[in-house]
Amino acid sequence: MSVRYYRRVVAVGGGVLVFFSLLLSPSVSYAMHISEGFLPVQWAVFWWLVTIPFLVAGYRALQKITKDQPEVKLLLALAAAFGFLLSALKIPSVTGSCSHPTGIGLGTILFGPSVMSIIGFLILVFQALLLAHGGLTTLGANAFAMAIAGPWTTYVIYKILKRTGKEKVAIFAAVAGGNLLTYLITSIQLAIAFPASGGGIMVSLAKFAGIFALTQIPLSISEGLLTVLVWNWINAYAAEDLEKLKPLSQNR
Amino acid sequence: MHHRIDALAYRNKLKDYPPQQKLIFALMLFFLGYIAPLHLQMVITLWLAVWIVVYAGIPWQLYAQLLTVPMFFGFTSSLALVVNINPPSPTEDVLMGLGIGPLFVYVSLQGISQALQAIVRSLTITSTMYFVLLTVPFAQLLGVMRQWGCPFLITELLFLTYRFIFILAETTTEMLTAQRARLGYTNWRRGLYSLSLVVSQLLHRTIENYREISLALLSRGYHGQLEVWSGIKRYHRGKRYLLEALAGYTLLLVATVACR
Amino acid sequence: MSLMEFDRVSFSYPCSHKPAVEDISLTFQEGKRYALIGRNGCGKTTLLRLANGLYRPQTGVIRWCGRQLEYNGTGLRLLRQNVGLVFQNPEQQLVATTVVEDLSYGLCNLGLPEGEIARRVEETLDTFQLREIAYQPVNYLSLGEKKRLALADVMILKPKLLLLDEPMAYLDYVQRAELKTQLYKIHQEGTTIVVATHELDFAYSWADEIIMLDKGRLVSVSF
Amino acid sequence: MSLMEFDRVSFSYPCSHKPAVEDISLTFQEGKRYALIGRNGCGKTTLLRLANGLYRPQTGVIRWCGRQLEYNGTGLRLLRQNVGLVFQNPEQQLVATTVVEDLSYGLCNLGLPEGEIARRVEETLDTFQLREIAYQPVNYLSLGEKKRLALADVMILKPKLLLLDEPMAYLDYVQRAELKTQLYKIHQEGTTIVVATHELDFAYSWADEIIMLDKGRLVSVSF
Repeated sequence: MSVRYYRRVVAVGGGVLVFFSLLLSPSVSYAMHISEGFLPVQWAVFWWLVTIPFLVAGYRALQKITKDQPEVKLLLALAAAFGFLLSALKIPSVTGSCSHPTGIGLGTILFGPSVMSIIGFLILVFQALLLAHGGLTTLGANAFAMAIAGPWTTYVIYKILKRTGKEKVAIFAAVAGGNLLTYLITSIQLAIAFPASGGGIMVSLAKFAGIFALTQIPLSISEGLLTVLVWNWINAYAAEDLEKLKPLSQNR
Repeated sequence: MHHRIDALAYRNKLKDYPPQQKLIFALMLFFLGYIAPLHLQMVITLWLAVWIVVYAGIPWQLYAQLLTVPMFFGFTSSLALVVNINPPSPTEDVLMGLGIGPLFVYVSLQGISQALQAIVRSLTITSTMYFVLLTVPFAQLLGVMRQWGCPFLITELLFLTYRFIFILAETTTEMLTAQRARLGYTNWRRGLYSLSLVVSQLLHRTIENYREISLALLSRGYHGQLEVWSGIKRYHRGKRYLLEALAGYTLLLVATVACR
Repeated sequence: MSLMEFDRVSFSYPCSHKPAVEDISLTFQEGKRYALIGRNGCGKTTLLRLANGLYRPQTGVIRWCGRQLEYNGTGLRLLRQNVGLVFQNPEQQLVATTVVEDLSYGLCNLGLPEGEIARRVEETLDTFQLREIAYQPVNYLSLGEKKRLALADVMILKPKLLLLDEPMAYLDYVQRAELKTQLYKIHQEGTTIVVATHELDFAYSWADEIIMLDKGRLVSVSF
Repeated sequence: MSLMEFDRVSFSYPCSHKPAVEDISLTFQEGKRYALIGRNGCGKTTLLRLANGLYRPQTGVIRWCGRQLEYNGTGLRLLRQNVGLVFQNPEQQLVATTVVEDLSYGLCNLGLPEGEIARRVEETLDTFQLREIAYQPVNYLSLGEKKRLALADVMILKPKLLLLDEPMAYLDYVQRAELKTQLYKIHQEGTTIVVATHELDFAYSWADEIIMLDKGRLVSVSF
């Protein structure tokens, strides 16, 4: 379509959108969910295709576990509810603003990355259903960033750093690192869907990563700290609770 | 906590119309929303707003607030699309620009068109999703999923998670309120500490609920699968909305094809 | 006729030093109303859960209609068809999405045919005045409605012995009066009822027998 | 002297058709005891939370010591130092790890010096008989202890106005009697008390004034 066509539509459409966004206060930013319909269709489909094998594998594993231990389903659903609520909390950020934690880091440390992928997917579905964050067409892309890349990064960093014996440092780094990688992946997803006219994907990535860094880096630090505090508490007062979570976490 | 969408859905004025029809309508609109040109996408968005606000009776203030979710994301990421650095060659792409040292920062026409496309599409598709979320209560959605052959394990997990979210949400809100009553969020450090207590207690409470809920299920004969009977809910047979949906959709589809 | 019999039953929770109930012997006779009283932590809830087969006594024996309880699939299934337990906190008992679904849950577990499920659900909707909220999500019910539903959930299985754990808790005076009427009706129709409660007035005015526990032990049974 | 005044206050929860409390005007006088009665859902809890600044009325004004409440950091801080609220369910109020930490939570939030915190915690441990369980994790306390701690948590901040939401709920008769003694003492030491309760007997025998709500509206104030 011609440039002139857009010049006209920009004036009208842009005006309407700006008016509405000024009229209504913006909501608190959610952890980097690409909103429904934002990705061009080919990319929405692409990310679904990337995610599906992981989901199928997770589903198969789950089927096997729940056949022997049906109560694992309850625990899994409760863990998903817990993760959902965690991600709906407002975490005070170092910069003074508020944002929502992802909750993926704590979950990964408690349940392991493969179970957390299933839980993460459930959480994303309910964030779309109950909070309208994210969406169904972009669920593939969001799930890849948050429920697959995030947990595995957290897990790898945690396993490596745990060997140094500094558990708190390991947890902080794992959670913050997992968060940062999630945000980086989302930026990449946006960059390849929308390459810059001058410079292509790399320039575009730099721009997306730059903008979201403003909220995501402080959030990663806050969530890392929060998780360390929670971990301390669990170890001091809830060792028994961890036992109860065994049916889920033993399947890591 | 904000379960507004769910609360609105179970009281919406279209809840007694067959959910299958609404879902098929939405699926068709998802498809159309992707292929329609910009101005028709705007028409779809407006049409859906009529469905949601007028027919389903969702308060317009709340609906507008919901629409800020995709807009907020859209505008933030548009910044990255619209502002560009150093055009490859002096092109038509530059709407206006500014030289800073060796850099030339400019507003890109192509970026604007990309952003506009993405935002408008996002609004259209999001409206379609909102149509489903706001007019089909969760129980009906699950019912249709079962009917359409979704694996039992998946519907079961969705069903359980949904209920548990509400059980734990109440606890969470109460704990946060109780902390505010004792001045828990006066500064960042105390705020983070308070929040860590909520998360920890929530985990503990999750485990406690697990114990009690499994007992309660056992007591009513749980045997590994959560089966329920959803009743025979009679849906409206009125044709008025069906006609509007079909007529409107055909019109939009024809217009889309004509534009291409 | 003796419906259920506890014979020197003791039970301790894992990781606990002292038994939650200790050396309890008592009998629930068919058609009677029992009130279980005692301080918080005296073992009331544990006793009810033992009676429902949710916990298994470490020593002693529980008998249902004269036959010793078997803690396997069939035995427990039989027991739970006949013994219904209403939990103190309805939140944890209600699990399904809508009222109708929640009512049908226990029936589905019994594997009844759909027609029979539909018939019983319809009937219960009327008996417990749930008709108007039949298709509402349980999440948005008021506390009184949740309590009513929790009781209906159990009564739909037509138990011979109904156990209630603190049914008055959280209710206001009007709701309490309604509950009393309901219990009265249920008893009239032949169900044996055991209520664990703090409300001494209610216990003394309503029950045929008062069972008093203290620190897990039976202290008195009065008529 | 009038401590707190509600002047035609209305409040609705978001997404609700009808107001939770509507057009309420009343005054809490210093040194008096108030009982707030009414059915479940009549607005008792909402009223107490409005008084603690947790909700902000949509219309009408709340005054503390004659001055209109300001809903900002300083205003709310001042209010919550002076108005303590004990929640119905102690499970949801106790947040910290051990009894001592839970007691100090509010004091730490006020940013008091450590010596002062230690002094007040020590004092409260005695007043509320918590000395023996001082270093126990709150999750392992019995219900009675939790309730006692929840009250102590609030009293340690030395509020002028103490609000209690269903303090008798979940308690057995011995615990109820103990609570009554405690409330008697607290009132003797000069604290104004408002209790929302279902226990009419208690309300009528204890309170100086009975405030009755129905569907969010004030129906009567009796002496």
